[in-house]
Amino acid sequence: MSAQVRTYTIIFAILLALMGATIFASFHHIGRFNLALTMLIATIKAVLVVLFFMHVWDSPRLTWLTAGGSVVWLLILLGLTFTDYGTRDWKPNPLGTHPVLLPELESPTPQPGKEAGH
Amino acid sequence: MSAEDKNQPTAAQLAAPSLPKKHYLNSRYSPGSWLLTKDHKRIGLLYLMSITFFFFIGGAAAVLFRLELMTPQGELQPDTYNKLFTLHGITMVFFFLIPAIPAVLGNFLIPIMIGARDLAFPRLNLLSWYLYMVGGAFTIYVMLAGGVDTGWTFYTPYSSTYSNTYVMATAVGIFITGFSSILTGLNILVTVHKMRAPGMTWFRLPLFVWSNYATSLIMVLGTPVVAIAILLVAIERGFGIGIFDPRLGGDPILFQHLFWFYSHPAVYIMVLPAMGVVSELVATFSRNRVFGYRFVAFASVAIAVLSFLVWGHHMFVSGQSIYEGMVFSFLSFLIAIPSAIKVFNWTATLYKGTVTFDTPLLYAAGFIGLFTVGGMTGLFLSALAVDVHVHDTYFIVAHFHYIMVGGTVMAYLGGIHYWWPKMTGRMYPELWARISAVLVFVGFNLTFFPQFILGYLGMPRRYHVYPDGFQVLNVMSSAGASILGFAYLFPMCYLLWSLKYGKPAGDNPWNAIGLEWQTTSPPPTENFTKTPIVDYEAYAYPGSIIH
Amino acid sequence: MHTPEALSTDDPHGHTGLEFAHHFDDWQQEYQSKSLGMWLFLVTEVMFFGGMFLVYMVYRYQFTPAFDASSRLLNLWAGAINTVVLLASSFTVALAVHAAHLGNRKMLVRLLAATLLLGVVFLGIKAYEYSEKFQPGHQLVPVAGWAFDYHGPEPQQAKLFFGLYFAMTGVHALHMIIGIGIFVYLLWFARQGRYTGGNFVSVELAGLYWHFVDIIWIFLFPLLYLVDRS
Amino acid sequence: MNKEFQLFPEAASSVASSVDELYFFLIGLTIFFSVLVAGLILYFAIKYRRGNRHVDRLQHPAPIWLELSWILFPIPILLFIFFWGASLFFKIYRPPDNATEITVVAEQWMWKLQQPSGRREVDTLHVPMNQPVRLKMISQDVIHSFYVPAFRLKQDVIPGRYSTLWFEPTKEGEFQLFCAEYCGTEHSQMIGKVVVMEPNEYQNWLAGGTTNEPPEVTGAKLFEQYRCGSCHTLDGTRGRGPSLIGIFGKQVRLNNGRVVKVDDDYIRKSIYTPAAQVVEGYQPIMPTYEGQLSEEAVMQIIAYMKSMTQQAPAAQGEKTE
Ligand code: HEA
Ligand code: HEA
Ligand code: HEC
Ligand code: CUA
Ligand SMILES: [Cu+2]
Repeated sequence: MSAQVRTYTIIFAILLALMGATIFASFHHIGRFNLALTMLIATIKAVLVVLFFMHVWDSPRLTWLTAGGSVVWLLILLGLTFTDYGTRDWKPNPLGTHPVLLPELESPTPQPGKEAGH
Repeated sequence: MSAEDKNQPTAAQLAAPSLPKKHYLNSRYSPGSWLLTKDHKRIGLLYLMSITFFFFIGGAAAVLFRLELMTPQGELQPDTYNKLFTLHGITMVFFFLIPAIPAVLGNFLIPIMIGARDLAFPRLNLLSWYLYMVGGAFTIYVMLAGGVDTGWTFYTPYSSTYSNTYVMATAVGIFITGFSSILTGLNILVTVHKMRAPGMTWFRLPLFVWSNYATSLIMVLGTPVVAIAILLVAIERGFGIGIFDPRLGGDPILFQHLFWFYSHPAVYIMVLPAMGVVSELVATFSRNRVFGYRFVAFASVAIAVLSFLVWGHHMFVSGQSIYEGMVFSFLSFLIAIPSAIKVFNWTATLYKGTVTFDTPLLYAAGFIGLFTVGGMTGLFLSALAVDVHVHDTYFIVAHFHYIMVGGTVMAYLGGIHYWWPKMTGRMYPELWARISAVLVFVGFNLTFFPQFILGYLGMPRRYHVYPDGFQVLNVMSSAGASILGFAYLFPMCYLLWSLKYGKPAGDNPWNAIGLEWQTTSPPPTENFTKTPIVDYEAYAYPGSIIH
Repeated sequence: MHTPEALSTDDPHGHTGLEFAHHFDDWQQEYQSKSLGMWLFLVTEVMFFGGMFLVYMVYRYQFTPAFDASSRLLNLWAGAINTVVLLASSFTVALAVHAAHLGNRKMLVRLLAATLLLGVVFLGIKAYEYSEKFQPGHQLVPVAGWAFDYHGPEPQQAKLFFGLYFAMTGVHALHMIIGIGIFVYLLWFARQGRYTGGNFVSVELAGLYWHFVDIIWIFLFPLLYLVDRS
Repeated sequence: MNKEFQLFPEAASSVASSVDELYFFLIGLTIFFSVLVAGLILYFAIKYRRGNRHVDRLQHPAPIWLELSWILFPIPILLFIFFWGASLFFKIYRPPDNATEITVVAEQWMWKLQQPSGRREVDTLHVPMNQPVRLKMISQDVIHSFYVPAFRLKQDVIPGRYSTLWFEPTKEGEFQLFCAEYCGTEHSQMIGKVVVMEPNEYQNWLAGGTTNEPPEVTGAKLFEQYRCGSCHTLDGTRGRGPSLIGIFGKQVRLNNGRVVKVDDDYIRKSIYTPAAQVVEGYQPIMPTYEGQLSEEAVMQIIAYMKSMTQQAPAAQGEKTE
């Protein structure tokens, strides 16, 4: 078995193991971290495939740049869109009516029970 | 041999330029030799003809609705009006301006400018033209079958659920054309990376190549996203899956995010190549090296990168979070900086130059002035509070026509005039050309300046019925549009005329520096008889200082 | 003519004597151009799928209950087996590219065939999974007017989930089908020895494409099937 | 009202003149830079024209400070505009506490409005002068946009979610109202007017209508009519569904563990897509009222619930904060 084939085999084995790990993890409730964990594992798997199966590891810098660039741009797309969804409920907000930062706007008459909270 | 020597016309050429015996135009004549050509120059010409066709369709639509807008209560049916401006927007953006410079001038010139025999993937290049034509055919079909009325922005849920026009066919057309644009971009990127002639280092590239390179980055990174957005609209429309319709569970704002993620960068697809053209024109006609060459080159790339960070400025009042609005407003201001770098450097290029007022320079100067106004009004729009008022009014219409028509179309025309002798081997009639350049400038300002005022007065866009008070300004605008229309017809006529009667131009009629001027006009099929070796800097005009 | 020894990728300046298109200067230039072209194409693919991922993430963030419940209705084992199948096919493709580099025709043909087979298996399982969703009584196809047998929270958004499920896996499957087409083509010419004479470029490019399709699945699987199984 | 030829719009709201100030500043800046650039181009082009043999064309290396200066010099200007625009924007979108709430339902191609007193109107909005007004808006179909140029204000009205806009008119008179977001065939006829009146005239006007039932009263009737009471009590005791008295503005825990605030959007969703947010401890048995209750009806029910909050004694057992 040449070195190359050995690398492939090892990577393949790791990939299978990681897949098992995600399935295992998804059966265990770890709250909000489920998504983060599965995504982390998926990313590791993808990186392994890119680096070794797709030979980026020993490719010229330009290939690194293209592969990396696509990830960066994907993050721009996701990141700046999620800034919107993540901050829609903040106050003052033309849309949501979830007062978070500011006092109640909906009820003109102050509510006795609420005063203490401010 | 210095650059200057190479570019000096030989005595024989000075005497009486004549066309070379064999060149890409006369090498073969059969229809197949055009329709199946893999020669980037011929494909460039195919594109030239097709985009001109679509420009006139879009222009005709504009003429019709400008006529309608002369009176407050129009003659047209509301539906017809809506279909007209949608047709106008779609053809002008997707079928004219996006391919205009990259696919015509870029296609023709980039390989020659870097000393290559062709683009890296000639067959892909041809495929890209065919995809464009197929997409165009869908659009023509839609136009003839009854039109589409969503506006070029396709906002959901109107486009996905409510409109009962030909949204699907239009979507398919734009999807396909999107791939044409991706392929062009990909081809240019690979070509610039891998096909440069010996000695043609990155910093010896003409700025036209730099700006098209930046444009191609946007095409490759952005276009797929609009493709998927449109595909999702089609899926929603076809199967009733509520991806963007709130009644079916979706969020219409999400569509706007996806759409503008591409369509904002797309406006730089439309302006960056024009900036490249202007760099060439300014250098040639002031016989100077472009001032701050590296800054201008990097500014192109900076614009390409920043362009992906500002899309939300189209959505300030759409219902996105206002914090998001602030982020996008801030980022939008940043993009003024590389634009400013370019404007100031072009201006400085003229300093201590040797300026000749040939038609291309007139267009270039027009570009710089109108782009400055258009760009500055862009800042009005990214300043949140002002945008609240002028969003979706004629102020926006004026803003983008200043850049796209006043800017890019001018630069495009300037480029066409400048390289016309290279493409056809013949000169155009200079006097006519100058007259029409001035007419374009006048007609343009008369058409679109009143729209700024209209916009701040509050006339919403996409309105065909409007309060009486707006009429005077609208009539001015329509009058300007008819001047502009004529001004665009002139070049059509005299350029066609020159194909037969223009006097042979010679290899380097402008006495310019650049590989494209070192080969014959028109160039041979393989561009150069011998692979050129580049041993001088870009724009190395005598007396220019090279850093 | 055939000098496979000189062809290792480590030697970018090797003059190979292989044929190349006339507008290139040499074979290396063509090879590098094509490989860069393929990478750029994959960038566009990333953005293309990225748009769908974005839509999916946004709705999952907003409608967690529906997405949790819907995800449990997917056939986990079909998804898991398919993951194994695809990973294995990536493995065989990697080996196939290796075989092409070595110039080993027999091995190349076998590996290409294996890849093809795995691809077909993947599509078969996918087809089975799809057909499950069309079973009366368990129908989960969110087409307007069709029965939608979902009984969890947020039924409207569950439709969204299944809409995205079909859209994303459907586009992915389309890529698989195209990939299989490419591999049939490769297999045909590989048997004639076209890629083992030193010109392995096509195999390598097809390999890149296939790995990419695999990567998409690597993300689709946990996103769609493993939202929350606890 | 836009009958005469004008070059500049009237300013009739508390923010209008601030927007105009920024606008004039930007115009000044634009003129400055355009004249600078165009002037320099003309000057250089003429001075260094080929025919002019009497100029010095000897070039010197460009000093780096020149390049840096026009990179750095715009930055403070840009930041200045950004902060100006953003702070004003914030002001425009932050409603004062005492604003009167008027509800707006947009649909192809009209505006349906209801005053807090109950008076309804279509395509016309009457408001008192110098008093803040808050619009709670929603669309029945596609996206529309509420735009009053004289107020320099605009907000998209989207389906599925309430959006709000507030203003304080400062001039008496009639002002044009436009739909600014393209919404289909008659988009350009989806227009109307805003009538600003003296506060006491406004009160008279309010009293003059025929349909003067306040929204909360209609809401109460709807509550009866749709038999909400069969599951929801109004006395704080638990029925098949949670009691609805005094819930507005409180927080409630859902069965997925999230805690959300009971606000307009939440109640609207509870009525249209009840299964989307199920209160902890209850079964998802509430039917959807989508298609039965119109957006206006839902707004009225919300008004009813708000009114109950105002009457109700403060803390209500299970749902206090
Ligand atoms: C080629 C096309 C093009 C270009 C280049 C631009 C360039 C810019 N655009 Fe424009 N824009 C459009 C085409 C274009 N735009 C279109 C088509 C729409 C409408 C789409 C639709 O809704 O249909 C639109 C809409 C649009 C909006 C949304 C408005 C709305 O709908 O509410 C905004 C908001 O921020 C905006 C901003 C900008 C900015 C900041 C720039 C900047 O890049 C401009 C930068 C340039 C300069 C600033 C001038 C040069 C600089 C100087 C001379 C230096 C001195 C300057 C300073 C120191 C300040 N544009
Ligand atoms: C590249 C882009 C481009 C170009 C070149 C133009 C060119 C022109 N545009 Fe357009 N325009 C857009 C892009 C462009 N536009 C976009 C994206 C929109 C938004 C659409 C939307 O809202 O969805 C828009 C919208 C738009 C509007 C707003 C419509 C509305 O909101 O209701 C107006 C109004 O005046 C207008 C006018 C014009 C005019 C007068 C020209 C002129 O420059 C055109 C001049 C050209 C000609 C006149 C052709 C010459 C041909 C002849 C003279 C032959 C005539 C033949 C017959 C009549 C049979 N455009
Ligand atoms: C079949 C019984 C039933 C009917 C009829 C019914 N509801 Fe409900 N409702 C429920 C149940 C059960 C819940 C709690 C679970 C949930 O949130 O879905 C609920 C929850 C609510 C809530 C959220 C309460 C909170 O504390 O967060 C509102 C608001 C509401 N209903 C309003 C209405 C209105 C208005 C009507 C009539 C138009 C109505 N309901 C009719 C059963 C009903
Ligand atoms: Cu409603 Cu436009
Ligand atoms: Cu933009």
